[in-house]
Amino acid sequence: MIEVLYFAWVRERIGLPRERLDTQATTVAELVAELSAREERYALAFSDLSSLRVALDQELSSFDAPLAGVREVAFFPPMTGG
Amino acid sequence: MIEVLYFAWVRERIGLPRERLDTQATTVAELVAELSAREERYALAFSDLSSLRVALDQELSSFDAPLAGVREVAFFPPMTGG
Amino acid sequence: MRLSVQAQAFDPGAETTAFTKTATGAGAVVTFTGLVRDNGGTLSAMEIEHYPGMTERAIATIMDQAVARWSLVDALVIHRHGRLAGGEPIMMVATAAPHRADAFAAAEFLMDYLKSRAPFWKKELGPDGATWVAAKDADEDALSRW
Amino acid sequence: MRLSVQAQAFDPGAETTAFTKTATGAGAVVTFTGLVRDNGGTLSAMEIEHYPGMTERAIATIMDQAVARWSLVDALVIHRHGRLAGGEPIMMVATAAPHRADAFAAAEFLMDYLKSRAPFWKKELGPDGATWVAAKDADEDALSRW
Repeated sequence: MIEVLYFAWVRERIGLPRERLDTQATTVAELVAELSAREERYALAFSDLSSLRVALDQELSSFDAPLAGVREVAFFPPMTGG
Repeated sequence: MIEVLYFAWVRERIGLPRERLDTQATTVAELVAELSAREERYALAFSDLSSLRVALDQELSSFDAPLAGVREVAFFPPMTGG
Repeated sequence: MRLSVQAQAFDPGAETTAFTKTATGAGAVVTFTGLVRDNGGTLSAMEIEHYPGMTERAIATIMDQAVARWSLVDALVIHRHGRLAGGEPIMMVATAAPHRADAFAAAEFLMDYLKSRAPFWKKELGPDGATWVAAKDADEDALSRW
Repeated sequence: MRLSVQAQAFDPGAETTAFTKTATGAGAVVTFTGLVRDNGGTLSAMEIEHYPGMTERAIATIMDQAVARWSLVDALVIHRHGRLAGGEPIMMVATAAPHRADAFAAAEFLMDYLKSRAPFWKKELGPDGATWVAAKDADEDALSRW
């Protein structure tokens, strides 16, 4: 089981802030493909990966990173703090 | 008549903060030479011009600047504000 | 070193006073305050979303780097989340160092990293509705100078 | 724009609050505060001499340049003269601009010019007597970046 979090417009497009998933995906990219295949709103949110960022267990990571041992995956647009 | 002001260690070496002078000097350098010839304390204060700055009517200037029309000359070390 | 991610408003002046008083040995204190901009007279509101947990971790990491690299006497980061009115302080950074060049460089470094590496997202609430603020290439590029 | 050359102590925090409140349209406020450094636990005092008249003129000129070059919404310079105790604020600079890069650049520019172009001279009063602070080549060199 993995916890998946969505922020900002990714959260709005998918329509929920977080969910628990049972997945066989071994990388972030596989997880994205699995989610996109599930429903249109996911496909829409993940349609342009260059405008997305991913964090694994609260550390910025990349889409080809492995998911082994990861408990929390978060998807969000580039940050705009400060 | 010209008003001559001294600041920081220039003031301390010469022993006064300001004086009014009647001078025939046409440039700052001539004024410095005139003062230095007057007394040892002036010669000491003006012994190294590279460690001195001069302002004419409250604007930073150079030692070869003309004195025509100038009412106030100030001598001081490099500034250390801020 | 103090770090606060909070919903409540804060007073940059009061924070500056407190920070300066305890910065023993410092000769230079630099502060930066980010404000909700008043766009041409129409004060816009702002909604800031963040990623609780990761936000604090990311900022603490950035602060540790700044303190070590510029030998800071002290550093402070305050960042709000939730709804903010026009003109309100969004966040502030303060740095204290023996010399001014270090205090300035560390404050700019903290700002550049907070902009692009701390998980906050701003939504502007204007007269025409709500818009997520887009990240600027310039902000990402700013990181390359450090 | 406000400029004050004064003997009285001031509170950088209170000044920051007042400055920030009136900086309408600004998205970024940067402040710099210079403090009498506490050298390894022995708080030293300081005596600051200045050239009345020229000081105000020189600072006003520098401020006009900063406001024009970085489109500042507002700028503030406060500089003390006379006797200061260890840990006390010597001076402060504040800049307000729509964007952070301008506010930072203008504050650094003001500091660099104040250091080397405003007629102030610092004398440190330590346990071994009084010493005029020597100008640093680095401070003069800093001007070349603008």
